[in-house]
Amino acid sequence: MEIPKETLLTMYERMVRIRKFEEKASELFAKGKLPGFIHLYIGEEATGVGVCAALREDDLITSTHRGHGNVIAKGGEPKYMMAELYGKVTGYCKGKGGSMHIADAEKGILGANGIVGAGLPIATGAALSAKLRKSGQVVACFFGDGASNEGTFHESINMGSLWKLPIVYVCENNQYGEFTSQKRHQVITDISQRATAYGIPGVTVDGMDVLAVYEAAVEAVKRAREGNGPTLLECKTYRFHGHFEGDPQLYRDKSEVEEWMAKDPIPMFGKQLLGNGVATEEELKEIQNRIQQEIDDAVKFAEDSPYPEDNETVKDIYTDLVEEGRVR
Amino acid sequence: MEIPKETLLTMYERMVRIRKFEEKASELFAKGKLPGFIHLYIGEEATGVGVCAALREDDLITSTHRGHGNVIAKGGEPKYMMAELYGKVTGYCKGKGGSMHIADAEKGILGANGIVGAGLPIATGAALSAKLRKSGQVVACFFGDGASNEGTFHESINMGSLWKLPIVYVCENNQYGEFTSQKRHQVITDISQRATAYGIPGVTVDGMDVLAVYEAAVEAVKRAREGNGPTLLECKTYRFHGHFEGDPQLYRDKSEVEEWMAKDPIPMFGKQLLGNGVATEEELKEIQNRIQQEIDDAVKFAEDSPYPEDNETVKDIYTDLVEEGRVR
Amino acid sequence: MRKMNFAQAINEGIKNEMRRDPNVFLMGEDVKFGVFGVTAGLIDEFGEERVRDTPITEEAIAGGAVGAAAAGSRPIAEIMFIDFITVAMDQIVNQAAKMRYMFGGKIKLPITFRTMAGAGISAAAQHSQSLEAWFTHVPGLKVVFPATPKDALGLIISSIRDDNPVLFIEHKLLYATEGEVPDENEPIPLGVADVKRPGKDVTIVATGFMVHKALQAAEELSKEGVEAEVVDPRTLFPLDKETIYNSIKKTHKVVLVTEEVKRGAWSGELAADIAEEVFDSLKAPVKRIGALNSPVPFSPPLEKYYVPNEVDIINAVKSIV
Amino acid sequence: MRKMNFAQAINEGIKNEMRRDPNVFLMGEDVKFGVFGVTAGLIDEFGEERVRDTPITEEAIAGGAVGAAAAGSRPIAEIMFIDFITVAMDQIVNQAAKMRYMFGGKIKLPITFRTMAGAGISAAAQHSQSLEAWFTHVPGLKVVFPATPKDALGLIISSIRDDNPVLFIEHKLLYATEGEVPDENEPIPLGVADVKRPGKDVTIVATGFMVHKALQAAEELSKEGVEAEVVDPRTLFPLDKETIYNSIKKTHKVVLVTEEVKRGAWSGELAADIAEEVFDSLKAPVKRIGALNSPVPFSPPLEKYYVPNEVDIINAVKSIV
Ligand SMILES: Cc1ncc(C[n+]2csc(CCOP(=O)(O)OP(=O)(O)O)c2C)c(N)n1
Ligand SMILES: Cc1ncc(C[n+]2csc(CCOP(=O)(O)OP(=O)(O)O)c2C)c(N)n1
Ligand SMILES: [Mg+2]
Ligand SMILES: [Mg+2]
Repeated sequence: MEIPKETLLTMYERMVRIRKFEEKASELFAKGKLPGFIHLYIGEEATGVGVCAALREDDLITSTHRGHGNVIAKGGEPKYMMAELYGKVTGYCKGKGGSMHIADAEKGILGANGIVGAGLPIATGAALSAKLRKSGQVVACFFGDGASNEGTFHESINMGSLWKLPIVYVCENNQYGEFTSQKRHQVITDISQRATAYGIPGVTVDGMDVLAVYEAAVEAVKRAREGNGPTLLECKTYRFHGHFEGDPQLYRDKSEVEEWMAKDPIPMFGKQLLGNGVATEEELKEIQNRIQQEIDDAVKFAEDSPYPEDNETVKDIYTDLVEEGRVR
Repeated sequence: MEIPKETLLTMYERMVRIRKFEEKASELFAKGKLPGFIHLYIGEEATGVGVCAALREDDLITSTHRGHGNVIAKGGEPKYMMAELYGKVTGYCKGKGGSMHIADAEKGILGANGIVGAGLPIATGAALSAKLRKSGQVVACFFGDGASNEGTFHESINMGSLWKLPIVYVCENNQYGEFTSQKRHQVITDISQRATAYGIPGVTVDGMDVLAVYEAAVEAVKRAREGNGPTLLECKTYRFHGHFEGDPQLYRDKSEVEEWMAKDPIPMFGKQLLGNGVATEEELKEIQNRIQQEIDDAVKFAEDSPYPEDNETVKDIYTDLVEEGRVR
Repeated sequence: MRKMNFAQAINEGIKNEMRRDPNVFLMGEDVKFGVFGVTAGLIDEFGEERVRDTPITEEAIAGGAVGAAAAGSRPIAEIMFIDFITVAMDQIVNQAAKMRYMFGGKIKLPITFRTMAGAGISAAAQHSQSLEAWFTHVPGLKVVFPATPKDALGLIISSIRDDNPVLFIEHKLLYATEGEVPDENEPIPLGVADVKRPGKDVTIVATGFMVHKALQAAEELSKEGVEAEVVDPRTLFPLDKETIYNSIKKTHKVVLVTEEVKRGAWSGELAADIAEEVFDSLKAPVKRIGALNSPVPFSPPLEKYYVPNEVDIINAVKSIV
Repeated sequence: MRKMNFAQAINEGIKNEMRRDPNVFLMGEDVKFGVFGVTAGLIDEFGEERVRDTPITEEAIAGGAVGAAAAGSRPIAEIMFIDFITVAMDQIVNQAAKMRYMFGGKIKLPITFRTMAGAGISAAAQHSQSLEAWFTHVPGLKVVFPATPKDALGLIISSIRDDNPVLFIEHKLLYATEGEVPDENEPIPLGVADVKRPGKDVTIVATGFMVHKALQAAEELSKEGVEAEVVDPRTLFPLDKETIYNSIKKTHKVVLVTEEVKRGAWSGELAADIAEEVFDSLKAPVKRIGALNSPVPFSPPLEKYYVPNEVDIINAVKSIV
């Protein structure tokens, strides 16, 4: 597959953006600067970026509790994301949603989601809408290996396949649901095998290799866009951090983590770009520096932003009604 | 497979009991004698009876809204069932449950169920209990083709396979979920194919042939009892009546119904029994007459029984508390 | 004025909106035939794309509506019996109701969830419940519960046009009831109660099928010289407290009648608000009538005993006037 | 007397029952490690058969508990956050709660559903709700909501021993709170309220984490000469109305405080009962304090604004004394 340089560099840039955004978030969280809890995507950059690179701007995605990576991959901007993590009014959700609910409808990002598996029916409905409106849009629906056991997985893919909806079901199999390894939550090894249950293609790819993910995604998106229905695309990947920041990770060996870290998708992709002459060391360095600056600016933007006013609490619930504030 | 005569005749008897019980219920319903609505199993007798014949007395089953057949197959008694359909206090549930909630825990019947797909997690839990208590029991979990799309199907079988529970998931594929043909609710043809998703055996049998069902069930039950986990057993069958009594059946051709009625499992099994000399015409006639009498007696029992007293309404909710009656 | 029954009125309202707005579509289990006839015939005019029979997968139906709305459509999703909403709660409560808020007000979710509630046909414990209280407790949802064909028509139109998720509850015993309906299909705004019968001695607030029982009780009471005012909120949220409170300020006495299991009923919330907000107008305890605190029994005499009736209402009124 | 925190108390209670009765077992998502530490260590004593990590499948967990109980076991099923109970509602509401009734009283379902509720850690709209009202509206369930380590210990023991399905709600902000606990592991019966502070001027009924806010408010009020009696129902159903009504008959004034979204809250039901059943003892409106009628916001200042606090309680008391 011939991929334009621009596409390749955008992919690299987005992977770096995810990594640096999250490394910063990790650092800020450790310092107690971020409220709530955060689930980091570090290590899984190739899957979100590989898939989203195969999408059009007006295509749609749904994501999960571990959503930063998918959001950035689809074009989400670090400053509004960082402000959201801080709970500031300038954040994507005015501080009302936080890490697990970041969304940007204008960019086709129908939201992270705090309920495991809940994105699948939503994505399926969005694909139905695209079909009914004849918009030509495709939906990429991200979810984890753990989520692949939820009832919503089954109901949604059955519906998507029955109606030949324009959707790609992307399982980011990072080997664990919380503290439970895939071996302890399902008998099968390849989740793509579940495609058989719905009469659709199931594909497993190396989720650490962004080009492998991209190529599989291009094929699946084409299929969806042409009206031939969904694909179940499984990307084998790994989260380098704990389930959430602060997780003592008693459930896995350091050696396992190290093995996977040796397959870190960003340096691997960097090497490929250098190797086939698509980019120079300087170009990659420039990207890294630029993104680092962008992230530092995002933090500054977030820190300088105000919290929402108290009575924001009762706004944005309905389009037309505002609830009473604190008059108890 | 060598099957003792007694077993074969019991199977025949139970099939006849289901048929005659339901023919009577259909007649009574048409006359307005039975409250609520009823879903009849006529035509599907071979599946319930074939599976239950492979079970021990202390094994367990769960059933569905179309539950009369499974209940009788596992040993349920027509008089208490009929009284329940009438809403009489002598019914299995004291008239509190009705057709969709008939249960007989002593016979291992953990109930019909009004919620499509709800029996699957319950059966799975019962199998877990059997395993934990080391009781040696096996659970047969009945559900329809329509139910095979519900989230509970997926969650339950994943759990059952992961924990190698002593359970057989029996899909009674009667080609329709309500008014929707299988072709319009899922893409696949053989539901047993879904077993792949859980790494367990999937088997499809002719659900109009009680011996085929029985043999497959014996194998699946053996597997379960020996600790090798679940099987997904699909029985292709057909309901001769509408989804519920009174259904005008606009969604299917008479010719289709007639084709299937030509495969009526009861005369077919009768012929087999005669053909290989297991029974004589007289023996089968005797069974039919005896069962007819039993059903007539059941109706009389039901009709002669009283309704529950009003204040029964507030009993049996808790083991230890009784709610207030009508003091408003 | 035309005459139509309650089911036809809802059908008419849906048709009206589907003609008006190509983004409106309908999905649910066997909506093509319409198990209770409400959606029957729509497929002839609008075809299989916009009148969609779904597999039996309520999470996918409700969640599908959420996704479709988020992407720009205006879905009507049917959950056949309200009892089955238990398998779709996450999508209604955690997604539909909260998404606009969680996303900082940046999207809207114009969804109508239609569902059928209530006892009365011996459908037993899993097909007869009244669960409206759960949903009025969820910020982000609106809850509509009409009692007449006219209200059903006007309110289904408003529900479909509303840019927020609306739970539209239909009592199964009402489908066959006939009533007059304006010649033009007009919306009735959400949040406006209707005084179904004026009176001065006591206020009866009743919902859904109970509106009719309250009206019957009021006729009986009238013979004995007690004039009850019957107020039908029509929408449980937004709730037109003003009309209810104005009535109480006039009568000083109130009886609330709903078909819900009494413990934890929606009527409890209203009684609490009355006891807090118009306490000084009250000259008697706030009386509440509900179903018994039990699952819905199958047997006809028990079901009859379970559901509130006119005598209960009359007795409650007499205990305070 | 021993000292332990709330999480340890629940752990101790579960351990006690698992030792006592081999039929008791525990299942849920990552109960082996225990995301909030409540079940940590149990696996060491009882092993993987009786302390079962499940896949992320809440319908199978809740329904599995129903089936296991029906077949003769005594399961404890954990639904990690009460917000996720929306994906298990059918099994809890339509199966566990109704099965005994639907089957004519012929089986029992000894199940403890443990779950965690409440705001306060910026976990946002899908991990912070208070949904107890839904479950007190469902006949067939019991609902327990302890506020101290002592109560948690005694009530978890009773819940596990109970032959009916019990929803045991743990407020996440309580886990780390320390308290005294009797040396012997004794059950505390369900349905018995506890007067956490005696007083004569006003009754404050508070639940869960709000018990502590009510106690703080009472201390403040005491400085100003107002003696509030703080009653903690401990179990929402069965509810010890007697203790609550006795207090109201003494003080003639009552404030109800729960963390729920106020509209449709459990406290509405209680206020309604008070307004109906002890109306004549009341010398002031029944005041209710709840959270604002919004999804739970993420941002710390908003979440703080959302949740009821001591000042709200003090103001409510002052408005009626
Ligand atoms: C319905 C539901 N159940 C449980 C949880 C708690 N939970 C949050 S993340 C998670 C693990 C999800 O695993 P997976 O789908 O593999 O995604 P990953 O975290 O690995 O990205 C769990 C159990 C939840 N948020 N929602
Ligand atoms: C959760 C739920 N959804 C919908 C229904 C309504 N309903 C009752 S039976 C039925 C069809 C079930 O089809 P299938 O599982 O194939 O069983 P069959 O009726 O063919 O025996 C439906 C949709 C229900 N009872 N419960
Ligand atoms: Mg995972
Ligand atoms: Mg079927």
